[in-house]
Amino acid sequence: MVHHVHVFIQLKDGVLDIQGKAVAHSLLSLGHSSLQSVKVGKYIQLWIESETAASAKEQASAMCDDLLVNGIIEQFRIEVEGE
Amino acid sequence: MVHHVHVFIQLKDGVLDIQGKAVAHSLLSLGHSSLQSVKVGKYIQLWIESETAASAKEQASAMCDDLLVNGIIEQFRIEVEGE
Amino acid sequence: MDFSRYGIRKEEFEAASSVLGREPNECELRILGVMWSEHCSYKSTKRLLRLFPNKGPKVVLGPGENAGIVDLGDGIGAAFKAESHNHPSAVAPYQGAATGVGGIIRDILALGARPVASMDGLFFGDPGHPRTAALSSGIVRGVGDYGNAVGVPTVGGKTVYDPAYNDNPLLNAFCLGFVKLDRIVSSQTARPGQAVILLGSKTGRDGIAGAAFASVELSDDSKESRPSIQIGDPFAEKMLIEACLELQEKELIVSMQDMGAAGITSSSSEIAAKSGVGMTLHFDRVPLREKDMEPWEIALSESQERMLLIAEHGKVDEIMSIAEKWELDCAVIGETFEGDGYSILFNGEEVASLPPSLICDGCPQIHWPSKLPVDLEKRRELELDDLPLPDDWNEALDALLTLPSLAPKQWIYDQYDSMVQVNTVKGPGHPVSVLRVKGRDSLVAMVFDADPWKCYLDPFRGGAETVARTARALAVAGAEPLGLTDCLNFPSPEVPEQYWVLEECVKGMAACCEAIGCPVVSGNVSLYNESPEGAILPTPVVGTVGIIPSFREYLPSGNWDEGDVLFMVGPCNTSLAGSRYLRSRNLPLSGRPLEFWGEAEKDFIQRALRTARSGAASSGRAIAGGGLAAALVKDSAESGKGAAVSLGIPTRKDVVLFGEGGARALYSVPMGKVPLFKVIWNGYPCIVLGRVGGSSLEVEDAFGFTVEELGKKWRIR
Amino acid sequence: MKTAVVIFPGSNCDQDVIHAVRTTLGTEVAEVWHRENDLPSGTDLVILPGGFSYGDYLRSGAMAARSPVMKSVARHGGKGGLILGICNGFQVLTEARLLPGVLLPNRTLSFICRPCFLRVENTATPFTNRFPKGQVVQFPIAHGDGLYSLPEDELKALEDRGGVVFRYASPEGIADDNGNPNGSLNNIAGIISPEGNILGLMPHPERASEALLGGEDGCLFWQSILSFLEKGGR
Ligand SMILES: Nc1ncnc2c1ncn2[C@@H]1O[C@H](COP(=O)(O)OP(=O)(O)O)[C@@H](O)[C@H]1O
Ligand SMILES: [Mg+2]
Repeated sequence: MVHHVHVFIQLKDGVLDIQGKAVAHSLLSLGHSSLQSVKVGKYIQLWIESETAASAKEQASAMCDDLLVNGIIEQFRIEVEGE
Repeated sequence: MVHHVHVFIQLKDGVLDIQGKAVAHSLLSLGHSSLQSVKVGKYIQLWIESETAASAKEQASAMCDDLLVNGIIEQFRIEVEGE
Repeated sequence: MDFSRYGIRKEEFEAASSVLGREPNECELRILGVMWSEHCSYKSTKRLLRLFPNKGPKVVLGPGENAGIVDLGDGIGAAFKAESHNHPSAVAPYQGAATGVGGIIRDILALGARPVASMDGLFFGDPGHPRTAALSSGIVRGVGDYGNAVGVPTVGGKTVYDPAYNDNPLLNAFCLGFVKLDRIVSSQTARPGQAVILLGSKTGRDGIAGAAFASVELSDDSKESRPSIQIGDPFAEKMLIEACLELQEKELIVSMQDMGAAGITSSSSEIAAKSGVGMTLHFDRVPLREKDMEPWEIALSESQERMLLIAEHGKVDEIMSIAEKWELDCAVIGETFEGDGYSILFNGEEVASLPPSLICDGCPQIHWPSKLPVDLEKRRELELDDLPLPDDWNEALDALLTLPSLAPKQWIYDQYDSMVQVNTVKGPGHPVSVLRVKGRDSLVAMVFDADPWKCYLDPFRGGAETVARTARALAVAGAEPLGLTDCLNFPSPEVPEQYWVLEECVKGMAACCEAIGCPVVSGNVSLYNESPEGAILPTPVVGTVGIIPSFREYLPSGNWDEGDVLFMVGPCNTSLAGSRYLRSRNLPLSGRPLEFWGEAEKDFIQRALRTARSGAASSGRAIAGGGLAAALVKDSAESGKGAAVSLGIPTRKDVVLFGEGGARALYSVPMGKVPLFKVIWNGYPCIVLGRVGGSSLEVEDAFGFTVEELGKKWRIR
Repeated sequence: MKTAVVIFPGSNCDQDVIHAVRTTLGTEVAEVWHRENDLPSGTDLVILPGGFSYGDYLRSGAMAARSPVMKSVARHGGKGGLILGICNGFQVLTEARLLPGVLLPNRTLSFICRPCFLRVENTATPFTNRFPKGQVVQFPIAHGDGLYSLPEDELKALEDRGGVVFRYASPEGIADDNGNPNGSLNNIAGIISPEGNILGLMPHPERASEALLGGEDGCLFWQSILSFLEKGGR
């Protein structure tokens, strides 16, 4: 069956988030003064054909290592629907 | 207290997802043949000072409308930690 | 004290201890470890760099400052410099390349110049190697994304492919800026009692000890060396450029220095040392991005997009408001005083106290032993008699034109904004890149070039040829070379054979600079470009800048006119040694490049300049990579015109057509100008090759293609 | 004719467009910083220049579209005043909903800078009245997000009302896929608002306004605006 996999990618702590910085600045000047900080990352959805949710997750993880994530600056988390 | 809010943004159905297509193509050519399709979106984390999780969510939603999301092509979903 | 942990050698530790009269503490050792790395101190190469001539009538500022400046006339100068960012680009191609571009832009900005043009030198591995595609696309994207967003056009560059760069791709970035000569900002003008100001992004743990990292060989675990990845923020850089130029315009600062390697430490101690003042820095006043940073981390952080300013205390408020306008962090972090002291305070405690002169000039120099490579003679063996002429010349030409190092680089430069700032008269794809200077008649021309293959076979001749190539290309276009900058990319100098090659390359480059009167005004050294897999080729990269007095005196290439007479000037007995042709036939890198002949180079430049300025030709192109054949093809394709060429020379035809080296050019000359052209070149080898016309390029007894076919093979836009 | 060029943090073609207007028309140009609340009085034309406002982080033009000055720009447009968005300026106009549609990443997913041929589709606009209809002009492009997209029905409406002003084409004027650098729907390079006063285009006319830099096709563009205003247009 086809599993719907969600991958959340964010910059590792300490890595400068140039987008987050600019977005925070912009939101504050739009009056959202309760905002403390912002981090901008990627949200990738994968539809993977596999027997089990576990194996779909494994494959997604391999895809992250192979292409989706730049391990030098990014970290990721995977969720499989119905897991 | 400061609430950690997660915003997931994705392209609406029907909007050309060139990036998603390109990523799918690359993953397939890397041998991930179980992959059916890919969608590329944004994952934004906000830290918002507010009394309740519900109000943090409301504020995040306003930020989406004001800046974070382009309603013509994107849709979003918000989760507040500990809600 | 385990000083080796900090990259300090025993004699260095002793030198520091003897100056201080005590052992340096840990924070001081970390500072010295970075500041005394090869990248910052040039401890192995200072002696060699002195071989370069650095004075000339047009030199306003020579080596030693953030960049060199040459006089363009009318009170305007061109500030330019090249810089390598090789190790960072090998580890993180996109970010390494982006921050390389950002770094060189700030060097130009530090002089108070507006950055107006960039060029990039790219050296990639074998296109068939599994890593090359990712590395090259990441690096190109990094160069483009940063330069495009910051609004500095990338107007040209150089790209070479060779398996020697498989694990060690090179990224050299060049930037040029315009500055009013009476407004140059210097790092030597700080006086006691002034404020030390940090302007730009907040300081984080980015790239800590990156300079030291750039001075060692890449090992397998260097990918893990975590904090060494700097992230480039072109948006912040754009703000920084505008803010600094506004500060300079309003005369609010007395001195300025960019923060590159070793961040706050190098920028502040350099200003202190060069200006002859002492400095106290309060690190608790540095705007930080991360919590709990140690003083040594603040000292050495290589967070990007920051500048150090020195100003009178009375100007601080005005500076702050300009920083606010450009949305930049800004803080007074210290002050200058009289004396040779440099002291870092953190929460009221002194954590380091070193004389600036020790930090900047105190590193003992190293004289690595030098030895002729034993296999050098063997490399030079190339028996022409064993090398059959091509069976099919058309096929041979095809192979040459599809050699990645020679093929058009459109896929690269189409990703670069080459036109922003509306000064670009000739962008990438042309033998030289040309900018106009708004409001003036004159044009500035520049070129970035390298020939590592020739340097490998004969470092002296290769080094000289590299410089000569840039000068020839400029002169043919009508640009008088004013000065040059260089990046010396080499493997470890600790291997005697490799040190010898470095030494010889420098000597060859210096010899050519002397011969043609083109001084070196700035440059950069990048050593240790090797990995367990092997070492790079010796790769000196040269960026030369020239001036064309008026746009009417610019001679384009690829501009043949029907009926023009084609001339080749220069000797026919060139060489296939290390040529693109040999590479395209998959033959080993072999042979001995042509001997360098300084007199001829000088003579050629003068005649080429006269040719352009007197309008004696309609098109001109210096003959370089791929030899005469490549020059004919490029000109024909770009002109959209054919020609009938007959060589009529006794030399072997492959050597005539594909040989490289020597001061040569291909000109197309309108009938009416032939006498004038001949007068100009009288006394220099000069032969008629044929006439422009027809719908195909036919070289007698060799190759022939229709212009349409050539257009598909050679397309620059 | 009074022109106001809005400068956002990160704009980088502002000085280029000022240079083009000054050298081709010799008319007055004012710079307006994005934080200002008002346009200079008497402004005829507002230009949102190219570049990378706010680094184009998040989405191209998104943050600039929310700048304080944009309220008065919208008011100016609402009163029928001329607004021109070039490249990033076009993206800002779509983000600000002053023009329909969006600019998605180029189909190559890479930045493209090169000369391009455009066919002038609508010459009854303040910006193109000096061009003959169907003329092919050469303006360079330099953008990463230039694929113009609209839902099908809106696209049809846009076409039907003659809202497409420039279309990517071959040098011969054929607007097919070969002449399309970025994958824009219907080869769209520039569009105009229904009221005919707000133009957005991805190519850069200011980079084609001097022979020395390789092209002068942009001059007619600037002259069109001048003659429109001189004839009493607003
Ligand atoms: N990395 C690059 N960036 C920008 N332009 C480049 C780059 N590499 C090559 N070019 C341009 O492509 C043309 C050919 O370059 P190249 O093939 O390296 O030199 P050569 O003319 O010696 O063969 C030149 O006009 C050069 O400016
Ligand atoms: Mg510097």
